[in-house]
Amino acid sequence: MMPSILTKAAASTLALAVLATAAVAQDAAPETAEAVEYALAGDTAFVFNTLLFLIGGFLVMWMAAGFAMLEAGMVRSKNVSMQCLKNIGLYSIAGLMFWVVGYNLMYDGVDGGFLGSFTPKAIPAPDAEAAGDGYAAASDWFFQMVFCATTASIVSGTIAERTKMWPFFIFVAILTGIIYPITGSWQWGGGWLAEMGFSDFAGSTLVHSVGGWAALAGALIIGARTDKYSADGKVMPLPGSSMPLATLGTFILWLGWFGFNGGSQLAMGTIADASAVSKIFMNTNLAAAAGVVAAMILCQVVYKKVDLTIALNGALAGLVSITAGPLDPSVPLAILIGAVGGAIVVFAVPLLDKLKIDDVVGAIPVHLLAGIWGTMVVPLSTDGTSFVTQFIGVVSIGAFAFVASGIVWYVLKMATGLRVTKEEEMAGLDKLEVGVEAYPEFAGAGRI
Amino acid sequence: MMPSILTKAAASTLALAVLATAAVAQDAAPETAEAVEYALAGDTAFVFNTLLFLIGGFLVMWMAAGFAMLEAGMVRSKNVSMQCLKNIGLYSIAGLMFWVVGYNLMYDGVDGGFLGSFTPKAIPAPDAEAAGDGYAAASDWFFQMVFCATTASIVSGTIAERTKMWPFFIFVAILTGIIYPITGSWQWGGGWLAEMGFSDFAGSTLVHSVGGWAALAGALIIGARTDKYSADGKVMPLPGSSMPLATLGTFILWLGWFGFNGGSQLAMGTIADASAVSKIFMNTNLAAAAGVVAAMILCQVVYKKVDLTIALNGALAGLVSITAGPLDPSVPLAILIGAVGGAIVVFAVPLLDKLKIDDVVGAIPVHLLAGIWGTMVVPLSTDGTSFVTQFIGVVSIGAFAFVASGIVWYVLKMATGLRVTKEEEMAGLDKLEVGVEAYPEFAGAGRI
Amino acid sequence: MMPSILTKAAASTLALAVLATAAVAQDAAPETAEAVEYALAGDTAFVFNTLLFLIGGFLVMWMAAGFAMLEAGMVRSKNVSMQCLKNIGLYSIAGLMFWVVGYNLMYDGVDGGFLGSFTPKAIPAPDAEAAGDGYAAASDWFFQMVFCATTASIVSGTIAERTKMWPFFIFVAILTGIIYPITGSWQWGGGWLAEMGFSDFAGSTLVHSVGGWAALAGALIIGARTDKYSADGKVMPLPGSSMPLATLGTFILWLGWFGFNGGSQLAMGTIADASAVSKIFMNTNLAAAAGVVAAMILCQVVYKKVDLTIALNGALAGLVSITAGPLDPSVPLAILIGAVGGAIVVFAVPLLDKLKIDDVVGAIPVHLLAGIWGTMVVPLSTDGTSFVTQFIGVVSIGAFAFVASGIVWYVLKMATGLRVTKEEEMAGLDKLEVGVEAYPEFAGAGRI
Amino acid sequence: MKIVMAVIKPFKLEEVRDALTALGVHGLTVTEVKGYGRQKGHTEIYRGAEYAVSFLPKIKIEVAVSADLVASAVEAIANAARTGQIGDGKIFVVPLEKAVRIRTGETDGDAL
Amino acid sequence: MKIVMAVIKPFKLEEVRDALTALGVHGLTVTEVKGYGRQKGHTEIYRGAEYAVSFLPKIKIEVAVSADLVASAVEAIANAARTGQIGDGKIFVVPLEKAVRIRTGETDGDAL
Amino acid sequence: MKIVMAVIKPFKLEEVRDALTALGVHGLTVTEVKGYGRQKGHTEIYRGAEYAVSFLPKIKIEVAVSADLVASAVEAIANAARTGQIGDGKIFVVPLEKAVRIRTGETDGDAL
Ligand SMILES: Nc1ncnc2c1ncn2[C@@H]1O[C@H](COP(=O)(O)OP(=O)(O)O)[C@@H](O)[C@H]1O
Ligand SMILES: Nc1ncnc2c1ncn2[C@@H]1O[C@H](COP(=O)(O)OP(=O)(O)O)[C@@H](O)[C@H]1O
Ligand SMILES: Nc1ncnc2c1ncn2[C@@H]1O[C@H](COP(=O)(O)OP(=O)(O)O)[C@@H](O)[C@H]1O
Repeated sequence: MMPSILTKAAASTLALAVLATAAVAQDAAPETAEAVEYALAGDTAFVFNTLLFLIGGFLVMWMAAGFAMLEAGMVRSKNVSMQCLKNIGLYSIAGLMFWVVGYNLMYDGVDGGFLGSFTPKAIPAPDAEAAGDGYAAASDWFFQMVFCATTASIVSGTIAERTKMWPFFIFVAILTGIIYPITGSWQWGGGWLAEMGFSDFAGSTLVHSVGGWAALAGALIIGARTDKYSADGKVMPLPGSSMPLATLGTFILWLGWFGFNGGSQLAMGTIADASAVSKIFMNTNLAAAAGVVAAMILCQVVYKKVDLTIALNGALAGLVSITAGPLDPSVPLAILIGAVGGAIVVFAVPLLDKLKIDDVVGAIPVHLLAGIWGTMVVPLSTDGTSFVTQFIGVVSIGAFAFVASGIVWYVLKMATGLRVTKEEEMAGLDKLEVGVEAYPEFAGAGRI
Repeated sequence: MMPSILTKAAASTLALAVLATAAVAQDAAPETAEAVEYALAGDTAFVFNTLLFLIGGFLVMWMAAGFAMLEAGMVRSKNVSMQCLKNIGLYSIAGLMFWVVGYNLMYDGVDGGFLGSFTPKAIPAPDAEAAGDGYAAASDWFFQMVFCATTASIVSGTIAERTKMWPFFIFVAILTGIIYPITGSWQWGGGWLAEMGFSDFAGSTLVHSVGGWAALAGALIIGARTDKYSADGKVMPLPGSSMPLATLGTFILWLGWFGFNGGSQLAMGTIADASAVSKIFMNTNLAAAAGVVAAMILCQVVYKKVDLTIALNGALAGLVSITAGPLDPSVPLAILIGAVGGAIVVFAVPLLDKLKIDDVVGAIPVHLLAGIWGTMVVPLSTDGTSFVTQFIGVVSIGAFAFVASGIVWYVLKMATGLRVTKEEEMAGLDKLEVGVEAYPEFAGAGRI
Repeated sequence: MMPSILTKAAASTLALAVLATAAVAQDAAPETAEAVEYALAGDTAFVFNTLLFLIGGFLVMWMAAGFAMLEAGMVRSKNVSMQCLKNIGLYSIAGLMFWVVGYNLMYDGVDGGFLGSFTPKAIPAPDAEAAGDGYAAASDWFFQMVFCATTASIVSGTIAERTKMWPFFIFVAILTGIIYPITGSWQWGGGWLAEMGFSDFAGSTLVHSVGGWAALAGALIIGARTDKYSADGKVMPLPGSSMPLATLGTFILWLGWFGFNGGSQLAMGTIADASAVSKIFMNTNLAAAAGVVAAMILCQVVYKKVDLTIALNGALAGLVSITAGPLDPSVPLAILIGAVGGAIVVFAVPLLDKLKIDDVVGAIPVHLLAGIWGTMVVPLSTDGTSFVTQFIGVVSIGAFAFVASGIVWYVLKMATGLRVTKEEEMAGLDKLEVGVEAYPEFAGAGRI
Repeated sequence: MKIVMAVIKPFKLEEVRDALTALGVHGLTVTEVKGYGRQKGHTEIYRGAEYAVSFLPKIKIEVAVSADLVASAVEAIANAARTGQIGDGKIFVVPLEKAVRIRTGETDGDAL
Repeated sequence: MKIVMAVIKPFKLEEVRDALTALGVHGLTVTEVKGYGRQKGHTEIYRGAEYAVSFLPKIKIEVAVSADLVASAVEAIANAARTGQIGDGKIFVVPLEKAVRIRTGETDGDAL
Repeated sequence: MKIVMAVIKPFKLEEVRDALTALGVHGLTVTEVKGYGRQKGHTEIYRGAEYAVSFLPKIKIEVAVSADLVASAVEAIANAARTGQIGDGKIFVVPLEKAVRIRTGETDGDAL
């Protein structure tokens, strides 16, 4: 995704340029006709671009449901209602915060700097917009907002099954209102990283790694689930309650990713743009497919069984990996990028357990590690990028996201506490704060 | 949503007008070019408008799945198969009825009156349509049909777990073939209410309240579930079988609502229309978000726990509230409108229980009450509307929908009976009429 | 769906023709203006056509999730993880194979013959595409790929609950890389059947029957589930584990089908095309609705109960039936075609059981039989088609798909074995090859 | 001491518990079971094949009581659980030799 | 009277019920249980961590019979449930002091 | 021979099994149950209506042991299952007259 401010220019360059030319040379009828015509093309481009934002936006919005289902399937029944509530709550809070302050903090007047302005996003009246704007302001806000919400969705899975609800929501408000917009402003807002030449097309770093860093900071400060690591260091598997829901969630995310990456072309009004969006669809799909196949084969080789949850993670890791550069890689390179993403999952999931970092859904391997991989591999196919700049981007954004998240988590820990008590954790989070069990009839209290 | 008949005109006004002008003044080359050009713009607009109907239509069609999942999650396991069957059945019947008679009864020759004609909807051959039509007739039918089906979906949830299947389907046939089209014709068909200046952009009243009134009439005539209210007036909670399915259903509905409200702009061929659709997306999303947050906070304050089902209802109530006017409110007003919707749910759900009106999924608070609220608040932001006219619309449509539904329910009660027997209710509806249990293995008969 | 190679021509005929004319007659200003204008219209058409492929494509991609949920709901808990894994795996493999060899084998240089070329699909750079191409190459690949994947999805359901995973994946690789592309090349690739005048708009035969034949061959060679038919010939019902998941899957498929049939118009850049896509949406929806209603009524009459799974199958059979010709039938004919599809299911499901062909999800009645029905009924409404040619197409494609699949299944049976052992089947496939239970807590091992 | 074990219709559980509480019995253990008996089940149909579901959902209650309470406990359960319809269930009394309250280590009478 | 309690492999339930019915025993109560015994479970793997699933799904049958039927009931169950593979399960016989049919109040022999 | 039947907190199952294994008891049968006792449940709220969930999830263990092992088995279970918190559960000892291993037909002591 290019900086929003640049996009405007990009999307309507042709229209404006030609209009300008036409203004200079208005001496012949055909010229005039052409001028009007290009203006009309500008109209059409405006509608196409807006449509891309709206379609891309609703597909990414749908990813909120994907995260909800994936996480509902990966936690134990006693925490499923809570996980659902956190997911619909975080999506709602992200939307409100990104209007109140997030959007403008990310896009308004960044000018090569470190942040925008602390103001709510204003939307012009529909009839006040013109072809030269390139797209409807509200469609852009909507599209950018769902990216912001995605960042928060990533966090909820990692720290599931032990984190208190309201402190989590406060964290989400700060993440989506302040932290994500600030790192976002550095690149997509046209800040210092963008000026330096960092490249992150649809957000392997800006969205996925930022979410991953916030999740990692949370996992470290909140600690592992009580019964996850035995005293003698053994890992105790705590299998998720519903594999079909986890599968459904993954398919939803995969579908949504076409909006995530395809929409990040930010324009669809020309043949080249439409063609680019199409290539993005193809590469995105194949990277995900390669992530699945790589994860399945490696699982078979390493464990002699194919863990469904790892295969699902493999799809997502393939998707995250290709997100930093879904357009430029050739098809075989896209497949390779995705496959490495899948491999990362197979090895990183048990590694994290060895480090006693308890990540319920695998968001850290999928979003953080594959996000770094995807960002670092961009120079292989994208002109004008360099490994050094990519590295600077990954590290600086990572450092800020991790430290800022860490501070917020820490302050919350001191102020309100972050964990439920051990008893509440044993009984399940649904009892304490939600009061509604996910499956009251199935082998749970409530039926009898 | 504007009356379909008006839309045609609206959508293609520019093209036709300019063509007409051009026809008058064909003396200069540039003029001619312009005329052709506008004709072309008309072609493009036709495609854009049609596309909006198709995309909006498939998103609203998807809401049928949302209702199915929400309701499957909110009923007890023993009634889940039946609820699924009712939902796919009602969507099918609604589609057939809206072709056989519904569409033309709603849109054909209403002319400021009280109903259209009792004829099936005819579709021109694709190559017989012209730019001046504004959009493809079949796309319009499809878009209007899914609104009709939504109305029926609302009913099935309220009266779940006790209502016989075939009588329910007969009710659906009459609701979608006759009742909904008649009230619809008053406004969107260009009937008397439209002439009076009533305003209901996407159907807070025409769809949601009508569905809600039909549900309320059903709930009153069918009565509460046998074990819902104890003899001494206590409310017995009968928790739904699956909270993740209810959550999934809500997310589906939220997604579908972008089609519901956004598509109701009915045109996307101009910058102003595309921009309007975008603003509708933004307002719709924020109203829903505000509904969730308001419901969560109020739940916490009132009950010290946050009931997931109320938060989900809060999202839907926010959506219903903004549906009567998703375009005109400023963003803060949209947030406020949604938040009040969320609040309505928190207080109306227990209130209905106090009145012993047994609404299994909360459709009456969500669709009827928030629908009324949303319609009444329109004059705050929409020019040319008045509280009086809004009130007349709400009351007249409500009265007709409630009385007509009540009559149909009553006749069915007399003719076929509406309730299963107490024994069948105890055993679950899946045994009697479906014969297939939803979860035969989980704590149900069938596994052993 | 027309042959891809023909489409290009079709979609851009107007633009090219006019450009050519313009090149010849550049003597007058208005003419010039018109020429540029049509070129622009070509640009817009390119974007619209591409958009249709992308939207249609992601909707059909979503059908992969639909099959996964339908099948997860129709198998028993002990096989649910495996079914999910097979579904995400097959979609991934199909994508990779259709790039490596499938697409070009189907579309590249078929020229009235029997197959294309064994090469990977190459995609031009986005800025190398021109209006005359009609649509972005990658969007076309994506759209065709998801059709290929659908074919494989059909197979997994029939042979569920007893088939080994890796041999199944090898079969999928061959089906999607070789078998489907070959039969596909005969028609959509512009091969001998296309030249003969066979008609299969969106794939009742090319996709659904091919999948059904592959499934049938598999079912015959793999054999029935161990406990499906008792020694004395009685059918033992083995109810699926989750009816709401099966319902969700069906709704997903229904939604995806708008992309499947609508997108197969392959163009949306003109009024006639947009109008055709709209009519396809309408007919598709009504055929499905008629399938549901017919299945429900027949179930009630025959069994005195309405089996939800048959009603769901009825929707799909209605959809498959209309797929060979969703554009040309009048609305009443579309309804009839769908209704017969629904009826087929009611009678074919028990018939297959009588023949001891064990089809877990009903894919053979739904995809194979309704696919044949839909293809044979095309001449009733489509000019230039004949029953004889349709019959030749159905038989030749069926014969090839069945025999080729049978050989592959048979070789796999000899080489690796196709079935798990009886003990593994009893214990459930999730234990052996996946190692992760679908619902570890619900009445399954693992919780305790 | 005896263990009174009763198989009852599920929706009778609350009434039975209340009846036992009225007797001063404040502990019991409940299991979801399936019962097969004279009460015939129902026919289900799945994809065209009919099959009899003959095991019906029941609730099993196990309650340990001192010898003197056995008769009244049995009566209380029987009265509370009776609907008069077939399938009301059975009550079985089984000898109990020893009871221990895990938390305190109290035994027998004190443990109930 | 005795309660014959058997833990068997789940897929043997129908055969056992048929065998008991053949003896004239027309009621029984069934519970889903997990068994731990010599039959070892299987290893599952979840996200890279292996773990043993040592409790296996079994079915527990409880059937109250008059004293004279005990031996034949035990034998019938054993024969019907036997596969010869490890994990076939156990049969336990427990004394039953009293039985009541809730619907009618009949007791003991009449209640079975 | 006796059947030792214990109702314990679910998360104590592994520890109890280990304690029994240490005693040489290598078979047991486990059931998911709900317990009602002094340990009060919690209040849940559903759509504005509060209700008490008074039945709590427990695990029931049934283990058949020879007479000489009863005391140590009871003690082992009690020690392993004790948390000291209310709701730790109960242990009941019931007489066992006969045991059969289905696979081999072995009986009584040999069958355990
Ligand atoms: N001999 C038996 N042993 C164990 N349980 C029995 C026995 N007979 C009946 N039951 C249980 O009692 C329940 C009710 O018995 P049933 O014969 O259906 O009705 P009723 O008790 O009214 O005669 C059965 O479903 C079964 O759980
Ligand atoms: N001592 C025991 N007490 C209670 N149940 C037992 C006992 N021993 C075995 N069981 C039950 O019997 C089942 C079968 O026992 P197992 O030792 O696996 O095989 P086998 O009976 O063939 O020797 C176990 O899964 C368990 O449910
Ligand atoms: N009289 C009884 N008969 C059967 N089970 C009982 C009895 N009393 C208690 N239980 C079981 O023991 C469990 C724990 O009992 P409770 O009174 O809550 O705590 P504690 O054992 O610490 O006093 C209960 O949940 C119930 O399952």
